[in-house]
Amino acid sequence: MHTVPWLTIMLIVPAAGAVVVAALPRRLSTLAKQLTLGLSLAVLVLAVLATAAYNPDKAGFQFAQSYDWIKTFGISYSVGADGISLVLILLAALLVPVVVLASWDEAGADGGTTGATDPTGAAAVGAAAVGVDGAGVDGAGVDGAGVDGAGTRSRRSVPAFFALLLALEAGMIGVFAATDVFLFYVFFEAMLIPMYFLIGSYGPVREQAQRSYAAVKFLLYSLFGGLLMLAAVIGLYVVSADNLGSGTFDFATLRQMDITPGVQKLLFLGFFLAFAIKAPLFPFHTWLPDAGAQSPTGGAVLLVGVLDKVGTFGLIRYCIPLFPDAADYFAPLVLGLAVIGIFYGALLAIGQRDMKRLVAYTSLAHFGFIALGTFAFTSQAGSGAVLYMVNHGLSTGLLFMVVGFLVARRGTRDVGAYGGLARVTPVLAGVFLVAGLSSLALPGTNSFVSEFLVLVGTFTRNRPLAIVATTGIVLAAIYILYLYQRTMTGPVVHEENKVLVDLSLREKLVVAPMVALIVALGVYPKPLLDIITPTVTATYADIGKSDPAPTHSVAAESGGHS
Amino acid sequence: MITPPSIEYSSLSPILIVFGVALVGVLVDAFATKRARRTFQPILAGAGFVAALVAVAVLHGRQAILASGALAIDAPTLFMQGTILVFALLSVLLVAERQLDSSGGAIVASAAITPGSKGSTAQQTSADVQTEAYPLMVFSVTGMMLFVASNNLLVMFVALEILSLPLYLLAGLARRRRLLSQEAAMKYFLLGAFSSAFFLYGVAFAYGFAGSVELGAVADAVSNAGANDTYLYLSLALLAVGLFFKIGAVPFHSWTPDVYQGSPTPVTAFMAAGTKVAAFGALLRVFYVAFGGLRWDWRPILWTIAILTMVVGAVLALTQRDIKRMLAYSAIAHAGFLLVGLAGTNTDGLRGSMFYLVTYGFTTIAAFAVVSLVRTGDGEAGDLSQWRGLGRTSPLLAGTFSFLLLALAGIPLTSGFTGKFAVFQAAIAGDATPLVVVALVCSAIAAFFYVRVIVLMFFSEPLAEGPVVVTRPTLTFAAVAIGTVATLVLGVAPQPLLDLATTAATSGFVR
Amino acid sequence: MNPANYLILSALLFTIGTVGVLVRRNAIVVFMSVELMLNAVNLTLVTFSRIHGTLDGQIMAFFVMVVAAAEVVIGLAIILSIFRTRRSASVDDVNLLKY
Amino acid sequence: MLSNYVPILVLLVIAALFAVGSVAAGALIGPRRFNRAKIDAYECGIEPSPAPAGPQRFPVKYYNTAMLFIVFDIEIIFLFPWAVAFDSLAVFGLGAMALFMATIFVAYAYEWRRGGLEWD
Amino acid sequence: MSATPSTLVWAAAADPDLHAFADDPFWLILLKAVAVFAFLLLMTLFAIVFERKVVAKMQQRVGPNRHGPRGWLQSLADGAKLMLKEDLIPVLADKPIFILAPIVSAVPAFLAFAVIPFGPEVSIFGERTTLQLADLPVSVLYLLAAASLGVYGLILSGWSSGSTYPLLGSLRSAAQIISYEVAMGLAFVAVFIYAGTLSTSGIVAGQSGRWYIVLVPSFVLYCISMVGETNRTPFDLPEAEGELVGGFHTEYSSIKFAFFFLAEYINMVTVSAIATTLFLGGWQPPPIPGLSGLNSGWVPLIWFVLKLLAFLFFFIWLRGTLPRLRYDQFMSFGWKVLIPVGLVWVLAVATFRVYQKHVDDRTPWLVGFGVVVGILLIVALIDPGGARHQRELEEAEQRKLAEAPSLDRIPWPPPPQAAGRGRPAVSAGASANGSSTVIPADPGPRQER
Repeated sequence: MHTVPWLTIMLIVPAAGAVVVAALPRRLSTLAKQLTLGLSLAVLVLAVLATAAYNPDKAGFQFAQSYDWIKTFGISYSVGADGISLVLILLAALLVPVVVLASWDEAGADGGTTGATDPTGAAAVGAAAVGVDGAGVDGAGVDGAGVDGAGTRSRRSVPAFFALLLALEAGMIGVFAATDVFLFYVFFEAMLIPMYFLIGSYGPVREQAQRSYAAVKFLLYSLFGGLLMLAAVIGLYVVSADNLGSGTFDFATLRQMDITPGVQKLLFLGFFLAFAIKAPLFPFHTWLPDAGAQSPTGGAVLLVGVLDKVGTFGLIRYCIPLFPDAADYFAPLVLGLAVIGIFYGALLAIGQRDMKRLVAYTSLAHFGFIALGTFAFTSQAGSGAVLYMVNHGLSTGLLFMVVGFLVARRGTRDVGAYGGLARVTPVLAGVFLVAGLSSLALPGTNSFVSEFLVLVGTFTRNRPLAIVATTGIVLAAIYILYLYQRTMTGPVVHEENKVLVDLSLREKLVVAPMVALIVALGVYPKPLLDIITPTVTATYADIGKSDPAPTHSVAAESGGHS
Repeated sequence: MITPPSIEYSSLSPILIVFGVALVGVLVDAFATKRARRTFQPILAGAGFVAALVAVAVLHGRQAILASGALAIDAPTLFMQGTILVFALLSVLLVAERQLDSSGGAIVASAAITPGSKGSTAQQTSADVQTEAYPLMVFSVTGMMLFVASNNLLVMFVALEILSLPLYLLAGLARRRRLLSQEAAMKYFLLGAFSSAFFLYGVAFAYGFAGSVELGAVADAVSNAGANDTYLYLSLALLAVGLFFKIGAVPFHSWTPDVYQGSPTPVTAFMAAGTKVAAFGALLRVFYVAFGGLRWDWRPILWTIAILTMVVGAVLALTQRDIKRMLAYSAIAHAGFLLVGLAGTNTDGLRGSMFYLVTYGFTTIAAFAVVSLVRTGDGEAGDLSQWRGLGRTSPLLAGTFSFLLLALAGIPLTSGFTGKFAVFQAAIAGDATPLVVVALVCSAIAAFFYVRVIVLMFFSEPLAEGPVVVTRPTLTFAAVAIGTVATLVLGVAPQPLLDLATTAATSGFVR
Repeated sequence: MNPANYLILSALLFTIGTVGVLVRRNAIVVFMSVELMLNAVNLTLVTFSRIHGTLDGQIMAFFVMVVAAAEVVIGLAIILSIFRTRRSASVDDVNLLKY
Repeated sequence: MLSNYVPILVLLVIAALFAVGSVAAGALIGPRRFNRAKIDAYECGIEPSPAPAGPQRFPVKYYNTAMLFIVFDIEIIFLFPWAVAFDSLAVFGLGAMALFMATIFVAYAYEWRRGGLEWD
Repeated sequence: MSATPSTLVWAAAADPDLHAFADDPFWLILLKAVAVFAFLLLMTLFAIVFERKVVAKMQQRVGPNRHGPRGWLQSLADGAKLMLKEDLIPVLADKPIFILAPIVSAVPAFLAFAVIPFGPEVSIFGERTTLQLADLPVSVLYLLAAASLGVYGLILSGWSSGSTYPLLGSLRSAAQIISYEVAMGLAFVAVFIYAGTLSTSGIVAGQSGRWYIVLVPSFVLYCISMVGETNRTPFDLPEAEGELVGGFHTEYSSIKFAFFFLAEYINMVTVSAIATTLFLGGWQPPPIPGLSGLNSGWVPLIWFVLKLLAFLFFFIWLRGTLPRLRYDQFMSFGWKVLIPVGLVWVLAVATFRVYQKHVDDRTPWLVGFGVVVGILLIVALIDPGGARHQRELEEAEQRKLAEAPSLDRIPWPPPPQAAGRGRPAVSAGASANGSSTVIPADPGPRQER
């Protein structure tokens, strides 16, 4: 099978790009931006091409490549894509150029949340100013003059920011593409570092303590989870060595193994905890609001939009096929956590005054739905969950972005500082509304399809739970509409808000594809579902979970809702 | 009539070369002028290490018991000798650095001048160097190489002393902060002598038990032990105390932070990397060869020590304010991780430990080298608060250091991760899963203090009167570069080294 | 005479040395305690040599003496240098290195 | 073997008895005429200093000599048995000892050239 | 350590059959012990008078001639007089040690003589026995040990006196004795190589054909170092009246004072006896044709005493002839001449011995090695010009160091605005933090001065 090594190319392009961009001197920051945008667009093109080349009817991984890496431990560089990973790769490839464009000025301007006095700060290239000491931060600035020994902080490096974005993209693609458990783990951990620096270095300038706190919290949570997973990964290797004679990390080989249930449970827990922290599921979520609030806008979009999907992705890709018995055993627990998460996230979101935290909490609720769908063990629910991953990336990503625009204009994340913006900035308000509606899964938006699938799928397996979860939708409506009402509708309360400018062209460019996709996928999700469903069905079939209602064919189900 | 034993000088050539270089170094110190010494000594030492490295490579594959059973040359020995030599080479680069501190480097101009007396401060800027540091280092390397090769507990003891005694002196040779340095030397000496007395008592009991101190003979005696096992267990315990001291395992770790902090930083790097390899080499040999038959008896103790070491190392590192002290506690924690590999008590454990030693050594040497670059008016910027905001002012240095710290924390794509993976895999394969879980928790704790430094460097505002990053020192840069590249390469493509370690481990210790 | 008695004696000496190291505060005394420990080991070695009827133990004692001598040389040098700085050899005064 | 030491013990007893006896006898027989000046430290007739040179004031040189002595004495410890068994060891012995002595020589040369053997 | 090296040491040493000594009945042992003791006392009494008389002759004087026949009881009279003198103990003295010191000094002096062979086997009251109190496989080690014990007496006496001169004297004597002990040990090695044993009787037996005096350098080395060991002129620095007012025994009086002399003279006799035993064939007659028959029965005792007397005369002769050395000359001589010569000589003897006994292909290599070592030695140790140059260099540097301005802390790199600012004296290194510079780090290259 010699095809184009799509995945490897998609890995190399951003990774190499990251190195190149990082090496650029600061004064070439414009070039860095352009280069990053170009590269990420290239990746997007590649991803689309790969999707086109993908054959949904073929079982197993496609575009697969495998080379020995560390032979001693049976580790190989193996990449491949199935339906689940492909759509997520697509999502990542889509979001990165969007984020790049959205962050065009943010990195150089010391983060979007400062400069409250300058309403045009975010929009005007090269004219942003930093409040406290007024040090010049224009793109053509003096090289190396940022240090004068008088306590001035130096300007943040623009190329470094974009290099980190590219590195993050490489990590994200790698983590989805890996078909070697070890390789997956490596990407899983390696992704942390650029994200960590994005939060810690490029978060809100004024809140230095909080953002480094958030960064460290993020890193430590993830590291801790990662280390648990490492133990499980090593355990898996040792088990495979016992079972197969020589240890391996190859996913396809590993899923053939029969592991004794006791061991399965331990290994499952190792993986599950890591993914639950990453996703995050209910009791492991506390890092998310901090990280979400303290990330730069682009970082937050990628963090919640893609990075956290690694957790849910891991659940369906690794936890369930590798440890079916354990997955069965722990399913009630996971489902319980998922439902708690739906309510808990929604309730907290309602009570938030910090917009970014609010959005982060809504994500918690959405992840609850995803987990619910994953562990319902029906192909509808599973497909719905995977689709939900994509949709959530789009809707929450857009939400974060819009909130980011707002914050950049106004300099505060406090809900109370806004109000009546629909009159001042109608386009912005409109986009906000679309994002919000998508987030609350209004029919016609993308999320509706996935949420519906999840609930229906769950219903066939576990009726009460599905019913309880459904009420979560109501809460979603509350927090979104409440937020919209407080910020966009009504009279303009604050004087400062009257001078806010509407979306610039660049910003419109940023949100346009997102809005388009939200609507398009809400109307016609079939292409994605076609890719997703066979894989999900195969996954569940592999562990002996056929759908409980044989009268419903999967195709009919998915087709029916499209 | 006595038949004279034969000594296969060729098989000993690495040790003999290094030893010869040490002697020549002493002669150079005796006869050359100060200026000549300063230039010639590092070249000599470096050339010696390279030559010995070549000899090790040539001996590759040899397996023999030498000198009437006193020494053993086998694959693990050669592997560790090679490792020691490489680390020594890197350390020599650091010691030879003369661009750091006015014109003198890290080694004191004249150790004999009493701190605080007339001339004691002038010597901080003096171009002089106590060039004895080089021969001392080479002697120490001799001891280390002998230590990992010794097949006889008495020879092991002698080697232990050969490696330790020069280090005691080296610890006292720091150019800046003489008092701290002297103090470090004294503490190291007293505790080191104390522990070697324990080791020796263990040797005596091994002799009492087995009637011989050759490891093979002890192993034979262990296999049909019975009558006198009191001696056996006493021996095992006492030997372990001596060895655990050298690797800095808890509860025998108390010297580590003091000595690491007070010693000249290049020496600290040398100690951290070299001594650890040597001590672990000896530990592995003693436990695998001599007491292999007793593994069910010593495993629980090893577990306890390993857990203690990891926990104490990781937790106490959290409280440190001094960068070198923090790295010292991290060294303790790493000793614990190494012990986890040993607890596997299998071939994988041997391989994992050896691999880990290599990875850790490169990283730690580079880390200490970076520490030596950040300076204030009175020497290195030891206090962590002085590192504030360094990521803004010197991104390259801070980035490198962050990378090294992440490697120490065990993030994937660094050598620290592959190393940890290797030892943990061995431990799980050897039914030591709980130990691995503890190790992972400790890794997480440890990650916290590494990350804290990164936070400090990147997410804090630089100090108004911050430290200076020295930009001229070529040799230190070289050492940092080599260490960092090795850290990266061993993280990304560890297979060649793993192959080497596998070969060494599977061919095993000769007995 | 029962050789075990010598072992007991040497263990006693070793213990005294250990306690000395742990309890005494004067560096020189600590050092002498270490030397006492080494000599206790020598006694053990010679006793075992007698018990086994081989001379290895005695030879080892020689080696130990050599090492002890080397230790003395280095230890005295270090302690003297500290002593010259501080006019005191008390371990308690040597306390710059702390947490 | 140990019986070989009995005569030495006997001689020791005789010598010790003689020495202790003589000292005791000397103390008993000798006259006692107290005079403050007699029991002062002797310093060539001048008023003795209140605190004579204490044990802490040795010139460092003496330590140096002591250390050197230890080193060489150790060497001799090894030379004696080597010499006794020399004929059996032959070439091997010569080679080994030459190595050993070369080592000591190096140290010795260093000590010499660095002024460790100078007295002033 | 396997069995090989252990036999390595002991096989040869255990060779001589020493059972004869263990078989003596106790009365015989007692008798011999008393005899040795008496011999030493007599020799002391004799040697003192002998010395005075000989020196007197050398100086054209008469010497003691009042007490006893021709003054031969002079030293006995001296002893009796000292016994009757007041026994002073200084106030500052450490009393128990002060009293113990002379005893410690004298007793080991007696002990050393226990292993000296006076003659071959004889019959005493029907018992066959050797004219030697005891012999051990390690006699010479014992000799050295006993001889070294005496130095404790000197050290303790100086230490406990609580007075400056004795302290310095005792230190000097200790340094002196240990310095020359090394040379002495080296002198023995060649003998052992030839004798193959450490037993004194074995060594004497080994000289039946040829005395070890043929090892001339060893002999000379020993002769010199034995003078140093016994603190005799020209090496009598510890007691240098001119410098130290008598040295370690300044504060002693009465019989204690006498004991130091007793020890010194016994030591003189002892080292002479050792020299006799190791180098002059012990009790064996001179290798002159015709005398070879006179080496059995009691006759050899005479040879032994004659040789001993010859050595005593040598001691006295030296005293009569040579002035006292300066201390640094003395130490230099010991460390820079005797020891290297001894080492090289040992190697030379060993090489020669190997050459003699095991000629094979490798021997030329070894000879070559010996030559190389010799040359190295010469290059290394002679080369005074280089040494002086070196010393001058170092002195210059020291001076520079000492004269350098006393900067208590050298800020580095130079703080731009703090360059002129003086800092309070903080002992170097004491402060762990507190940077003094204000130059911030910078991404661009920065040159330190």
